[in-house]
Amino acid sequence: MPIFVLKRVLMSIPTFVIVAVIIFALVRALPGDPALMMLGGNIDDEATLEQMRSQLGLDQPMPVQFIVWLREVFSGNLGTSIMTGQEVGSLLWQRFGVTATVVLLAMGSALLVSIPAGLLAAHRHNSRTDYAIVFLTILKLSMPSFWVGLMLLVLFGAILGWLPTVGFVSISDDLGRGMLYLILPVTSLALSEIAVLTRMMRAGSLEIMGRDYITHARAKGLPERKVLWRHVFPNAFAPTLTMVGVMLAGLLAGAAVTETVFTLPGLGKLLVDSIYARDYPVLQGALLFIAAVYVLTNLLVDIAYSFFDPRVRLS
Amino acid sequence: DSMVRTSLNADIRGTNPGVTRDGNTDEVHGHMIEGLVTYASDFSIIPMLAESYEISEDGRTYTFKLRKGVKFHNGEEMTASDVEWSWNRLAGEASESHCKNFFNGENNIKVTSAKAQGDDTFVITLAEPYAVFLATMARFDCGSMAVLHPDSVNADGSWNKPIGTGPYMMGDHAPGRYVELNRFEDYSSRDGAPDGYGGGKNPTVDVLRWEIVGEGAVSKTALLAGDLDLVDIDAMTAAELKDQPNFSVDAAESAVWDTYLLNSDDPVLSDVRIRRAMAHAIDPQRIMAAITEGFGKASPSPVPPMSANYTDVQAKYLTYDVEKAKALLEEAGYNGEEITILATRRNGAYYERALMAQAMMMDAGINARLEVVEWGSQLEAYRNGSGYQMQSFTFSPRLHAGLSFEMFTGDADRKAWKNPDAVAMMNESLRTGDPEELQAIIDRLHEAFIEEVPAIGLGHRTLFTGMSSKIDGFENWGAGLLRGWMLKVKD
Amino acid sequence: MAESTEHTPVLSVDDLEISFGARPVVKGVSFQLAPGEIMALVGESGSGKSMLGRAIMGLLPGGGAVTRGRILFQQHEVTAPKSLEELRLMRGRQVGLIFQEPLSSLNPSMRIGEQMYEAMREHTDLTEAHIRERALEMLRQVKLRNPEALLKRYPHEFSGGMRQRIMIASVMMLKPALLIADEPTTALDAVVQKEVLDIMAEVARANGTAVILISHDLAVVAAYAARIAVMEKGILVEAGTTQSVLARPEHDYTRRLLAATQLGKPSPVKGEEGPPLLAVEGLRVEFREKRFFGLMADTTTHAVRDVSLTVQPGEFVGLVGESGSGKSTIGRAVGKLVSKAGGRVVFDGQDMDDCPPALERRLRRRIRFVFQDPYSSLNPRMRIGRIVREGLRQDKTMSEAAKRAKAEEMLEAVGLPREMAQRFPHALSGGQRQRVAIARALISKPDLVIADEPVSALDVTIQAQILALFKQLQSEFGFACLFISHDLHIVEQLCARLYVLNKGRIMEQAETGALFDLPRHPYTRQLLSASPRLERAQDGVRLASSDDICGAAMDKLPYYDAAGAEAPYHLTEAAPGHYVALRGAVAQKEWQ
Amino acid sequence: MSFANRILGKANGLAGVILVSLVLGVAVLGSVYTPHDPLKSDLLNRFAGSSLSHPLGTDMFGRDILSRLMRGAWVSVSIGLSTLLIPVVLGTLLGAAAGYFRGWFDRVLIVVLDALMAFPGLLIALGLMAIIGPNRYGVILALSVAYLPAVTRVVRGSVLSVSQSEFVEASTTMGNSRFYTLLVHVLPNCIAPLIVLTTMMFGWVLLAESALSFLGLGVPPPEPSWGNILAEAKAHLMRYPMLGLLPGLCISVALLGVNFLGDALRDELDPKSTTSKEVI
Ligand SMILES: Nc1ncnc2c1ncn2[C@@H]1O[C@H](COP(=O)(O)OP(=O)(O)OP(=O)(O)O)[C@@H](O)[C@H]1O
Ligand SMILES: Nc1ncnc2c1ncn2[C@@H]1O[C@H](COP(=O)(O)OP(=O)(O)OP(=O)(O)O)[C@@H](O)[C@H]1O
Ligand SMILES: [Mg+2]
Ligand SMILES: [Mg+2]
Ligand code: NI
Repeated sequence: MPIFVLKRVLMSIPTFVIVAVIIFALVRALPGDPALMMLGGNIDDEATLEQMRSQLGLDQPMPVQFIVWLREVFSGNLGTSIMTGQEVGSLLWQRFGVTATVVLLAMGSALLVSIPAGLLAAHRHNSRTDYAIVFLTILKLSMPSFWVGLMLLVLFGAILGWLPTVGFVSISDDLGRGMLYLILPVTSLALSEIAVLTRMMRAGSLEIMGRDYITHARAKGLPERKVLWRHVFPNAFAPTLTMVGVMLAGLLAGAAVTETVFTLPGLGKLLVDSIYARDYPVLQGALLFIAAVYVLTNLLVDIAYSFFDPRVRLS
Repeated sequence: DSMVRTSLNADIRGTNPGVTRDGNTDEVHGHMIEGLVTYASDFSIIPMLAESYEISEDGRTYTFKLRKGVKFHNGEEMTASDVEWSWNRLAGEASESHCKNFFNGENNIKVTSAKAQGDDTFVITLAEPYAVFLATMARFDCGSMAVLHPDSVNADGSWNKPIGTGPYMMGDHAPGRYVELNRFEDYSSRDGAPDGYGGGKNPTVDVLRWEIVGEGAVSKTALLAGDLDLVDIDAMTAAELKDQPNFSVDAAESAVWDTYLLNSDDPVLSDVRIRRAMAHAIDPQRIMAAITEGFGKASPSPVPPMSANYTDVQAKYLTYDVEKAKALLEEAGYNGEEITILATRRNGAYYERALMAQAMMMDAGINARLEVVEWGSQLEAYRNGSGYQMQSFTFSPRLHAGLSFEMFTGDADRKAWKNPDAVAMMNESLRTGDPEELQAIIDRLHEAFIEEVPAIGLGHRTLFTGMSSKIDGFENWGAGLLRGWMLKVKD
Repeated sequence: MAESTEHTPVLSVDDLEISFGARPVVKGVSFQLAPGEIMALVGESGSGKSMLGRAIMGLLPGGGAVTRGRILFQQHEVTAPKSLEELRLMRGRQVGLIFQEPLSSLNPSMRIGEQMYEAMREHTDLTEAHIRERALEMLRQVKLRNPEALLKRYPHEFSGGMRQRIMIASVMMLKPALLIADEPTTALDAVVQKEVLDIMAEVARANGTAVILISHDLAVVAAYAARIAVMEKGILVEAGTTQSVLARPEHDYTRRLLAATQLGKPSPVKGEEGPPLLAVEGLRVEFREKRFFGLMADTTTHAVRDVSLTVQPGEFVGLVGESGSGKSTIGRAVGKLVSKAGGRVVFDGQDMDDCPPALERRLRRRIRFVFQDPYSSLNPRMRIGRIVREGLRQDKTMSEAAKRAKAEEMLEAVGLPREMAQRFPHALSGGQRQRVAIARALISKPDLVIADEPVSALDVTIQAQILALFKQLQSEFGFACLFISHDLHIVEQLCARLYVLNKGRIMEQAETGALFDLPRHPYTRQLLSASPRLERAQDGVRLASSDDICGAAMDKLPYYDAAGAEAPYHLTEAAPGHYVALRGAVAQKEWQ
Repeated sequence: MSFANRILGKANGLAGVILVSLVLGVAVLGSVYTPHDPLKSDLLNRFAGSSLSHPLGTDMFGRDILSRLMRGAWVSVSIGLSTLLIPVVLGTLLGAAAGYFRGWFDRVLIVVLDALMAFPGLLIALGLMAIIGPNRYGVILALSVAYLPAVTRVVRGSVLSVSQSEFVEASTTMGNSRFYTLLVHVLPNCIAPLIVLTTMMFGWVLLAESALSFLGLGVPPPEPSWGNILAEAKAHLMRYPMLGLLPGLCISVALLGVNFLGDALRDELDPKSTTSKEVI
């Protein structure tokens, strides 16, 4: 394992270099000028703008800016936010903590629901249960997550008044209250994931359901539950697992909508804010960080993959 | 402890007034700091930390008499040397603030000296007289040139925390989550009633808390759920909340100006008849009514109605008249050339305004097209004064009638009105210290504005605030900044 | 659970009809089975034997249904169960089914051990340790070596015969009251087959298990079954005691069946002289299993050690040997499907590892494979017609229509109706799939066919037909064949030369005639003697006694013995063209 | 039975065909005819309820909702379908090649994909719009790029599994080129997750377009798409929920149709499904 992991990590270095170059180019290619954005529409004079630019180091030629940034990055310094002056490194880490908590909880609960649901739908293929599950997932797929989030908020926050609507308490500070604040965002994210994963799981299971070894498992007299769980599931899970990887990476990189609706100080919100504000240091730092999250998540998924399919060797 | 919970749509950018700032941040800072002078509710200048001030005959020397017994948040008493230190912090050579350029000659005003005289006098000398000097000093984005205790910075000169004289002092700040301010027990208030950003401030609420809520629909929900007490809302929500029992809605006209900037450099729009035709084609009344759900009305002049300089002259504008528009187009030989309206999907109805203008222009036979871009792009087009023919735009409050024209008049690329006569008049309006002369210039400027149509004004935005019924004492004013010290919490 | 007594049948099948859609595949079959009785079910390939077996479990594949009649197992009406739970509790515990195709019946992502334990856990209260003990015991009984290590491995790491034995072990482990064994020994060599069937019979006797033994091999049937039921085209055409059916077959099909067991005089296909078409030189194949991503030590399986063999153009060469001895692996190495640890494969004078890809592909097209497990070698989403036609893909001279016609012709040649071209592989019986694989391989007139147990699932009439086809096509276009088989009689019929393999090494190599007449190596002798055969007697056919296998030279030579695999190995020429494996470097003259 | 008949013979197939034809029909109709001009606003008649001339009422600018939904159907469906094209075709080919050939190609592709995935769709959209300008090609391209990695990875995963099968080995030994083997033997056996993913993506695209619209990056208004109708309704959801529910409903109907059809197709392509069995 360590050798394999090491290899993969080494392999990801080119990813980072590519990412760094693209990040830099793309960020600079964005229309809009950070100095301008920072001053809002109130540009009273060119001098102020110039002053702002030189403060931000934007008056240097591009290649110089790139070298400066790269050098700083390699020495472990991602710079400070134009927007708030915070250290980008610690800012990212802090925000990532929030996002990761929500996303992992949501993914965990989504898997708990969608795997059985997908298996059940496949097991009862073309029955009323199946159609109901398919219908519900599609319905969810056609609802914008923003809207669902807001409805949850209105229902549980405003109408029923069971859960808080704004604010956030870290679970490391106060577990009980922290959980209270997490319920809605986690539910809202999980709902979206459930819709996707259930459908993937169902399709995968249908594919496996007809295999001879499933019949053989039945011939052993295993109860249907065990047939599904022990024989269908591991073989049918592969495409779902890939999807989990893709989604997990995507969400860890930021669940901007959810974080906005549920006022979570997460990475996604930070990223979107920094895009809007053209906060170059934060944007660049966040993108690099996210690239790292991607590489790592996909690495884990690949390892898990060979666990579910012993014939696929890690290379 | 009593607490009022309100919201900001983005976190504050820092705690350093005049340096790390934006609109949201200014609102929070405004509770902690004060300057020598500030704006009254009619946007005239009144003393704040100054007991009084005097302007010399030649209009170059300003002598501020400081109030006695004003305490900083650390308990120390304010002296003239603190004022001088604070002035240099923002306007001195080493200043990191954009405010420095307002006083170093880059923009009309050149301060030649700013010195403490004794313990309670502060004197500023200008190279040339300039009428809006005090108004510039009072600017919110410079925290009214806030007077801070020198301990606000660390020994190495880096920023520590704001130690001001305001009615509230810095409390908890959880980045990305909330900002809290605590009532300053030893606040020394002026006498009298609150007036604009000045006057007597007698805070009763112990804690003001701003939650960072990025989405308007969420803060509204939180208000309904009782998790927030006071939030900025949009017209739609205002209409909806108005009739609900436990809530109240405040609607106030502000000095925020909604307008359409026209690019006179454009080949089509360079013909003033076309611009005039456009003005006649657009009905500000209907548009304002639509975007404010009937709360607001049109006021096309750049000078806000609450301004002392707003008179019958400023109330005039090119009225909605499709026939006239068509005739003008005909006259100008307009041939269906496309006119694009730049807009963005951003709070502030930029898009809605553009869309409605487009529809109205189409009715008058103008081939108008909408181009919706991201805010950053629009801002860039605005700054360069190119890449657009018409754009829906909004200017933040300018609290001097001259500045109301200055915001789109001048030589810079971004300014829509580059006519030298207008620029000269505008500059004149900023220099004169005589109110009557000022009014005359402003009137002339307005006439020329209607004549030349460098922009089509719509109106001054109505700001809506939704509150739970336990909040008392809330009053909005033209500048739109929250004044937490006026709030009371009912039991 | 009600106990069944001696005189009431455990199973009674009554006028059973099974249909796929409107097409019946089992038509009005009735029979009864007493406790402890072993009944053989023989018959034509595709006659519905497997479907009958699956119907008894209540596990017909999708689309299949019992359309008439009933199945009564003990007190349970399988065709109309009171609840699905009733069926479930019956399965595994009381009725065990050994599936015909072991590869596709084992879960590829689950360790063998787990797959064996789970039914035990479900049906018994034994502790984990006990269950494991039972599993190990069972694996040992089916002659799998080192069962402790096997438990942790995955199905794809086993040879065909090993998988089959794993299947048998996992089903018999539960000691069911009724055992349905569907072609349980198709991939087993004679020695192991005998041992496994002995075990099965013994377990049946000890537990009063009734057995339905579905087999194409009449000799096997004759040795173990008390009764025989013969099926043809879905109809049970004849049933009776083994003796009477063999001696006095009444139905026409049965007679043909028995007639086909007499293979007549061997007519091996001799090749041309000159340079070999295929030469495998010093081939070594190792499977290295990384445990925990290489963190723990590797376990290495030496599947093939230093094997050299040649096939002359037009020659049929047999490769026989114990299950798991590396036969398939040699074939796969020739096809480059496993990586070699050493050695070369030379085809038509060209080293296959050392030639440009385009040439390599051209060479490959002249070699065709029949895989041991036909089902998994057929693309499940392709219709049979297309699968067979694919063999002709490289032929650019033929039109699509001509290919289509040729494919249908080929299907008929292997005894499948033309209409089967429209079906998907899953809708075929085991033997039918095997024939599709053969058709696919032969259609393109290759120069070399590597056929891995190509007729193991076929009944003798069809076997004879296929063998005849091989010979006919051979004489038409003269292809060579490396014939991998456990069935010595078939090999004897076809092959000019034989290689006997054990544990990845060649034990003996000779002309077929010479080898059968004078087998030298003890392993070869054991193999020959274990292989049951029928012989014609005055009153029909009977099982030949196996001890009259020419007991040749009972010499005292130091034969290489796979048990002591570490000893030096030496292939020595005992007679011209007859090589035997000896231990150490023994001088030739010493024993001539 | 013909292929079409078999699809129609299934509950989900029938439902899928009906819904999809409905949506396509409305889309095609909407491209040439709408009862009112979908862009024509009438500020005196905002938020009008249902009436004879406006069966679904009018929106915040007094535009006819029915007309907008009809034209929106055309815009959304055409964008949705064109957006699916690039990720599905290219993603399938790339993923298949990576999973089947493994080796350096796989490694490089994974690196590039990881790099690509690291960019939030929003950023890609912003960048692309800056280059191409805010038009529907920008939307299509931005969304295509955003969904490419997901398809590629899912296909790659399935291909990894399927290419271990013996029938794939069988094809190799026949001297078939690797490309042919991949196309004919491997890919058809990876079809199930691909169909599901594609049908789901159709929905994501419609919604993502809505999100982009809201940022001023989607289909440039006032041209209606279901996405931007939904986005515009956001501010009015509480008071006039119909404004949001109607486009939402349209998206749901389209999605249900596409997904049901996808399911039916999947069933049909599964050789083991009972209906596909040719009875002889
Ligand atoms: N899923 C299916 N759909 C349609 N027909 C099928 C299906 N499975 C099997 N058949 C047909 O049913 C018949 C009986 O098949 P079965 O597997 O019982 O034959 P078998 O006697 O076991 O033959 P073999 O000895 O070749 O295994 C065959 O003709 C086969 O083509
Ligand atoms: N993929 C693999 N991984 C590990 N071991 C393997 C693998 N494939 C085969 N083996 C081992 O290699 C040995 C030879 O297998 P092979 O399939 O060649 O046997 P065989 O002679 O064909 O046997 P049979 O007659 O039973 O089919 C066996 O011990 C088997 O367990
Ligand atoms: Mg069979
Ligand atoms: Mg084998
Ligand atoms: Ni019983």
